[in-house]
Amino acid sequence: MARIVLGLGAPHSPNLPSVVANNPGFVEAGLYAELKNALEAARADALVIFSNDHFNTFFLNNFPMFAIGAAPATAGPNDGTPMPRYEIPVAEELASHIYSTGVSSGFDLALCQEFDVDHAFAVPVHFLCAHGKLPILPVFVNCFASPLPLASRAHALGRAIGSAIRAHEPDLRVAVMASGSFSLEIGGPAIPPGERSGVPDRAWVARVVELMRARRVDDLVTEATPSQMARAGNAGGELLNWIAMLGAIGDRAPAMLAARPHGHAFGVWRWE
Amino acid sequence: MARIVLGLGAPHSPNLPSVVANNPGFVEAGLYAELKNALEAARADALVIFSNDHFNTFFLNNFPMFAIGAAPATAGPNDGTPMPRYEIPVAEELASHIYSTGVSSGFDLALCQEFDVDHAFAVPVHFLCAHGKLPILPVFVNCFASPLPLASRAHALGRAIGSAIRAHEPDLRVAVMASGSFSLEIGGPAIPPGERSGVPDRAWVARVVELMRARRVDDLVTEATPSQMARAGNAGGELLNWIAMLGAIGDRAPAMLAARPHGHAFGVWRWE
Amino acid sequence: MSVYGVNKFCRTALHDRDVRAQIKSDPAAAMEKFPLTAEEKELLLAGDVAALWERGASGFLLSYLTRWDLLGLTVEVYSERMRGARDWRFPQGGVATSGR
Amino acid sequence: MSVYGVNKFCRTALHDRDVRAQIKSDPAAAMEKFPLTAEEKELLLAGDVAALWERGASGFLLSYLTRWDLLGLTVEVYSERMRGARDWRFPQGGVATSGR
Ligand SMILES: [Fe+3]
Ligand SMILES: [Fe+3]
Repeated sequence: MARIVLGLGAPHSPNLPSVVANNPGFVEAGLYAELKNALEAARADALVIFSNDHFNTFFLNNFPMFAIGAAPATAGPNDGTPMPRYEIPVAEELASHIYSTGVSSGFDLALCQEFDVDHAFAVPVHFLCAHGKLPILPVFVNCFASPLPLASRAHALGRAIGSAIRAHEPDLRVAVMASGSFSLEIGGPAIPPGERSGVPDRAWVARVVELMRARRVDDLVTEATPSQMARAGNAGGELLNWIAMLGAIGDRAPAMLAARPHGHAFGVWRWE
Repeated sequence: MARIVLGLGAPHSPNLPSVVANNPGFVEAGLYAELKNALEAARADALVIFSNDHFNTFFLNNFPMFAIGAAPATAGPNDGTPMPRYEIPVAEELASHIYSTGVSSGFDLALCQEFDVDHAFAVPVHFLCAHGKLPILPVFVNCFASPLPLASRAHALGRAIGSAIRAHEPDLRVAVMASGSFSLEIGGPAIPPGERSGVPDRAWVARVVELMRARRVDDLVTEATPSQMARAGNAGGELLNWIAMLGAIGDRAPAMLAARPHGHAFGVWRWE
Repeated sequence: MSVYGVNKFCRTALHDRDVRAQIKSDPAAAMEKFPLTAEEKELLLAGDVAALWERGASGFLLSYLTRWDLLGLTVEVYSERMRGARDWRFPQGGVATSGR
Repeated sequence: MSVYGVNKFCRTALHDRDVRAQIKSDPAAAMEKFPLTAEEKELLLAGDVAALWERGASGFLLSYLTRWDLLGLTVEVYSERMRGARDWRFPQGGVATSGR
């Protein structure tokens, strides 16, 4: 049977690849390297990534709440992010299993058998598995098109995906990752003067980190109300990716969790 | 507050408009006329239609399990069905309310703010409200892309939509309709010799009608297993539209329910 | 991309009149636009709808091809061949992928 | 189609280089391709991003326009205007439609 061997969390800011390329000593470079080492040490056969499209793969003509990418491969970024373009293998069989199991557990998932991805998936791939040998499994969580899924629902989806992985027959080692910000406003009224984006709720970032460190995921789910996430900025819903990831790996404390001043954090959950 | 004033059920076979045009005395013509009379008598302000796309509005690159059409208008058919083309007003505000309420009740709905529709919606509009004065509200249920939603989930969605309608502030009269077959195989191995489609499970059609007449919706939900619906043909999942509609209108007996030899039925639920 | 490519081919035949015309005039060239395996191309060219269905393609979508007798598939030919599919009693629903 | 049309306009500016060029050269003509109300066209032409946001358009999508200084929206201009939006504390989520 398959099992989950690692949990990861990281940002996907579209400027990170070029910033790190120009400043190899940048703190984010070291943190992403730490995650990459953890992923390689875990000898994972597949990497499930909970992340969110930014109106690039999908648009409001058919915007899914939760979607599973179940194709042989994907590619990205599809949104002009300044970074290399990757062809990325997808763990299609595991994705199909997760999709079917999720539907039979009452999750109303959209099925994506042909798709490309934006920086939300391409940036993590760039830093963690640019070699193209690790199949990913994209789980798209709606973090942008109002109304967002409830935190309790995102957490339940993560739990269901965790169970589905553990019920998958092939003896796979699966890593699970979340990507996204805890507090970030892009282009909305809460941006700072002269800027296109900013971090409107640093206290919430600290609170999220505190609750994750203390393994108080239930409290995090309770406190991540629609109004709190909105207060954290129009990208504040990206926390839902982390909440889903925590549902998948279960009740564990992070081995490392580093908040950064940009409203996001890096984390590693490890138990072997 | 809004309330539900009528339930309807009917097929959407793409040949019906031309068959009826050429044979005004056709039984289906009379049955659709009966539904039209019931709809006009109910003085509805909006018509919610539970029906299913046939890979025309959506495809497997992003196929939603349940989707709500929330645009000012739609148009169809988009699939070459031989019939007039309609511009159809959509009850956008009610649709947005149903969407938001559904999401906050834990349904993972896709949002469609620009879309056209295939014969599944255009045929009912042709027979019931071709005048273009009644806004519809399309609820897309996945009845074709395997795996389908569970019958219990479709029923729960209908219940949630019924509650959302009853919690909508404007004093609207809302009719609710299901469209689709109970048993139909199109292009799969269960078709008859020399034909492109057929009805593989007439006993199931009779059973569905019996349970609906007896108001045994819970038994219908229990008996409409994935394997039973598959046995009823590759369009047998269209029963899910009826199950969702019954969830919306609540526990009621039909005033009229007429099964036809083509694997489908016409029904009217009325209580005023 | 397997199976998905077959479904997409059939769906595009319905929705895109240019692709449909090319399937009539030069089916092998038309197939190059779709993510089809070599085996799928062969089966499509042979009109072997039963074998495609057995691999997971949608019968509903395959039967679009009969609307214009594409790939030699009149309704009569289609029906006879599809009825010959094996092991089809009560198929149930996983996702149809390359692996099915 | 309102609001949706504004969001689509901004998204297409990112994804379609031809539309983007036309927004630069002849913004009014470019807008004809989108389901925009007369008021929305005026507000877009005026670069009044705060008013568009107040009507329900996505700030995230509107801010794409600054990437190419479209409609006069440098980051500085955009920021100053958007920060002037009214009644924006903690907006919460219904669907943004014409009615919002
Ligand atoms: Fe993001
Ligand atoms: Fe149908």
